[in-house]
Amino acid sequence: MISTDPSIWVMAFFTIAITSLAFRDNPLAKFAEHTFLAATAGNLVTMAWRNVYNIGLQPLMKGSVIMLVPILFGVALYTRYSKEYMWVSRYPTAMMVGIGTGVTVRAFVEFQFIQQIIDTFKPLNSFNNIFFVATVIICLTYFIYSLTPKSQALEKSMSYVTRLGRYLMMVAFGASMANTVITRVGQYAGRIMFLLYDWLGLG
Amino acid sequence: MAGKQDSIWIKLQHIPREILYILIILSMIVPLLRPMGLPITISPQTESLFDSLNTLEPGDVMLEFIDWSAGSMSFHEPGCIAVSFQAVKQGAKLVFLSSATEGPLMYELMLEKFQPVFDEAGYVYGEDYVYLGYVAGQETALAAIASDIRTAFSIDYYGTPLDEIPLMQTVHNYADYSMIISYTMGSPESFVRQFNTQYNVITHIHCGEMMTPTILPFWASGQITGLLNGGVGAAEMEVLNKRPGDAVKLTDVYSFSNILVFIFLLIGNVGFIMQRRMGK
Amino acid sequence: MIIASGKLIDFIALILIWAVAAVFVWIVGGERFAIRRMPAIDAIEEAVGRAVETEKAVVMNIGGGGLLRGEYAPATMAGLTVLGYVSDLTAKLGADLIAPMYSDGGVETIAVATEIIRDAYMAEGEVERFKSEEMLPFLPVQASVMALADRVRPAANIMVGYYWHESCIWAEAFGRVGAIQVGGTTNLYQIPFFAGACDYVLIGEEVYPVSAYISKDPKLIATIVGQDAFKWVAAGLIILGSLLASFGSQWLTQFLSI
Amino acid sequence: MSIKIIRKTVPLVITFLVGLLMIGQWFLNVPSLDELATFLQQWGILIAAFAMGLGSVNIIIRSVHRIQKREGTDWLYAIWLLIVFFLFAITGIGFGPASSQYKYIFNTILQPLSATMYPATLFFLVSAIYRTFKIRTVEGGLFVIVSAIILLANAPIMSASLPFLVTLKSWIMDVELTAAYRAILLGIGLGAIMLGFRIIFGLETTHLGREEGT
Repeated sequence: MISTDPSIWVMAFFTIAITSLAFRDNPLAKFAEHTFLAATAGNLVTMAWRNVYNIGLQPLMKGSVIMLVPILFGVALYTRYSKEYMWVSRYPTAMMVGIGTGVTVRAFVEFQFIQQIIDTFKPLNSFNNIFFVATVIICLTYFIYSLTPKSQALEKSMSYVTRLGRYLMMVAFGASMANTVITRVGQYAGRIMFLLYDWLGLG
Repeated sequence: MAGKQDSIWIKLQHIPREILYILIILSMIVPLLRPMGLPITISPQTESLFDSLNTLEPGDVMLEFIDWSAGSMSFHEPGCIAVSFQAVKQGAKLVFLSSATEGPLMYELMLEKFQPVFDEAGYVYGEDYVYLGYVAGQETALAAIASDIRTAFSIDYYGTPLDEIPLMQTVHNYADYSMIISYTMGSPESFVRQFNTQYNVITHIHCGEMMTPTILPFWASGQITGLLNGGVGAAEMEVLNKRPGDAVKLTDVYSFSNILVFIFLLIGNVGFIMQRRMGK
Repeated sequence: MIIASGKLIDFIALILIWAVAAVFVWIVGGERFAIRRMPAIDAIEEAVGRAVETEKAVVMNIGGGGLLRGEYAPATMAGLTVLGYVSDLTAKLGADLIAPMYSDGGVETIAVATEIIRDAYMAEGEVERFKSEEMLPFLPVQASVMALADRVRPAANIMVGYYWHESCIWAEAFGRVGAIQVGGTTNLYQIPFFAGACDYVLIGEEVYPVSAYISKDPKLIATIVGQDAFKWVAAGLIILGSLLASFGSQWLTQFLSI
Repeated sequence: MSIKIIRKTVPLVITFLVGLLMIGQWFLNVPSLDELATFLQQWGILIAAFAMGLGSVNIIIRSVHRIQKREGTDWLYAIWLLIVFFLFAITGIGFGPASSQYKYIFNTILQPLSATMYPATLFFLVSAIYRTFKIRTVEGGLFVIVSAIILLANAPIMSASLPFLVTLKSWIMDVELTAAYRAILLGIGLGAIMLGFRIIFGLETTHLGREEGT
């Protein structure tokens, strides 16, 4: 049985409206997209407010005066809308970028450099291992951009290696691409399930 | 004669996109209405997640990051349910939290389906599982959660201070987490960086198939222990649990639509190559 | 021990990498080095040329990463450099430029992009051709992207910056109307799509040396050189470690794990 | 001069100190650093939460501009945008996200939209695959052929009847792809470390905005 719940109908309308965008640019899709944009922003504010209140304002009201500093920093972000006081917003931005960079970069050396190198140490005793090590090195040379005066003469022969690296990466990208299809299908099938089962009451 | 053949190859390359779209939608509708129940092979990535979950002892704490948005609900929700089911079976305590803004509402939708499992196992909110809500700041927040969860959360999602929640009294930092899993479509690497690289906490990831290739090197090096590959992985997990659900239903959809996309790719290329050959 | 256990080599490596970078940036300088050819960037000039011949526009956009968030800002900045390059070319050669802005990339991104284009047109003495309203339309939603593609039918569509799912919509909308496409992003799982759909693609980190390639600024080149040095080191370590592993020695693995 | 110090130098010094402190805390066993870092992380979360409002302010400003311009039907969309935004923000802040009111509007409006928005990319993907993915060059050929193989292998019905597809897929994924992506990741990792260098030592200042007013 087709659903009689008005909210299911609203949901079905939005689902179809967004899908229609793929067929043709139309006012309904535009309407749905604007709703999405606004609702996402509203949801963001809701969630951010909870954080501001729980981590900042509540401790402040309970007497931990030190929280005033980050709160003032947070408020200062909004000076970027004024030409004259825009520089004030640099303080919180600098703080945020400093923390963010520090937190990320400190892990990178081990996480994405040394650990990855260690795992590439493979005994060269099988085709797969040799192929693996060779692929890593050939693809890595693709990402070497600078040429010394000496190697500028070698640019031509280097370009064969870079091209081979590109081919090897293209194979990997082809595989990733096919995986993207399965993800999108899986995601969209969720909407079809909703339309079939919840809205139209089939199955 | 040649002109006529030419036009076929050109026509093959110019099928109106509306037809393609309708075909692809049909390829999803048909298997959903007429399920076939194809066999599912278990990948080594899912296997290692399952094995790792089975090492959980009663009372161990597992952090689950509900970081999906409605967009990937169709496979993240079943994945989360399957993983949580196995964790509950092992008697582990579950701490749910989110670093994505749609997370809290996704948690509530998931809970509607998962509540019976909690009830059956006798799980009580606050003692055996808890939901802490959303925290801003992405990787900075993850670093904070790893070093001291109380800097990121002072109360749970429903407003109870953490110290008044029995489960949270013994949960403070990385030393108290047996393992973490993140269901994410954002940046899975950041979880590995903050939990595994720094503190060697066992880290599992459930992300979309499209992101799996980018983190496979980390699975190969053991920095990620269990890697659930989108909807396919979720279905494998359901099979391992012997509780087929929504993810298994999706498997039939993959068969049809993947073959259809393959056919599109084939037609387009055959048309292209033949047209070029005729042109010569 | 003051250094956390298991992190000694990591710490030394970080200091070493930064020290080498500092040496290249402040002492050696980048004047003696060049950046290898980048077909994707070279293609841009060709594409703008074709736009002039066919009297069509060039579309360039810089993704939705904005400048505020650490992970996305570098890609956006690379995009802005390319935008500068493209607007130099369009100003010089006389093609129309459209640089659509979208999402909450933020007022600052839009302001910076506007300045960059205006500067380029000013430098060529073509400032009367600069019209911020028409050149930098704000497209909050994907529907307007498709409408734009259909209306303008540009000769080229250049996309360099940080992209999520919208990469697909942009590339497909402009591909449909037959534009030459150049794509580049650091978002790993969107690269495959660009690799398939664009005529020229910048793979991941290749987006960064673009600024050095275009501007030929010695300081920028020096950072790239410093970075490259450690790619050679990585390649060397991998070969050494694999050879050692072939003879059954785990020595290097153990050393690097200290 | 002093204006330049306050407006430009001090922010750079903040980034420098905070960045080094977070890095130092990770590598060094100094308890006082740990405490400071924990503190700073909390500040970071709080400032990030404030920053989340910036996007909304952008949206409001843009919408007001669009309403003022009164172009075609565009301004009507802008009005609708503001209405929905305030509906969500007011309900969410007033009643809280766990309230039944907020859950209702979220589940009826945002959930179906968000759930369709990204997945609907499928259609663009499909037509791009059909239209643009052609065997033009060697690169393109490799790309298309591998895509085709993995597409088939990803279809359970095919992989069940043709087991070699599974073997081929797992070879591509575990050997070829892992190796290629590892090289890309090594490059990105070094790039990130170097970017950290540039930010912490003040070579990279784009995030602080234009030079104006310094």
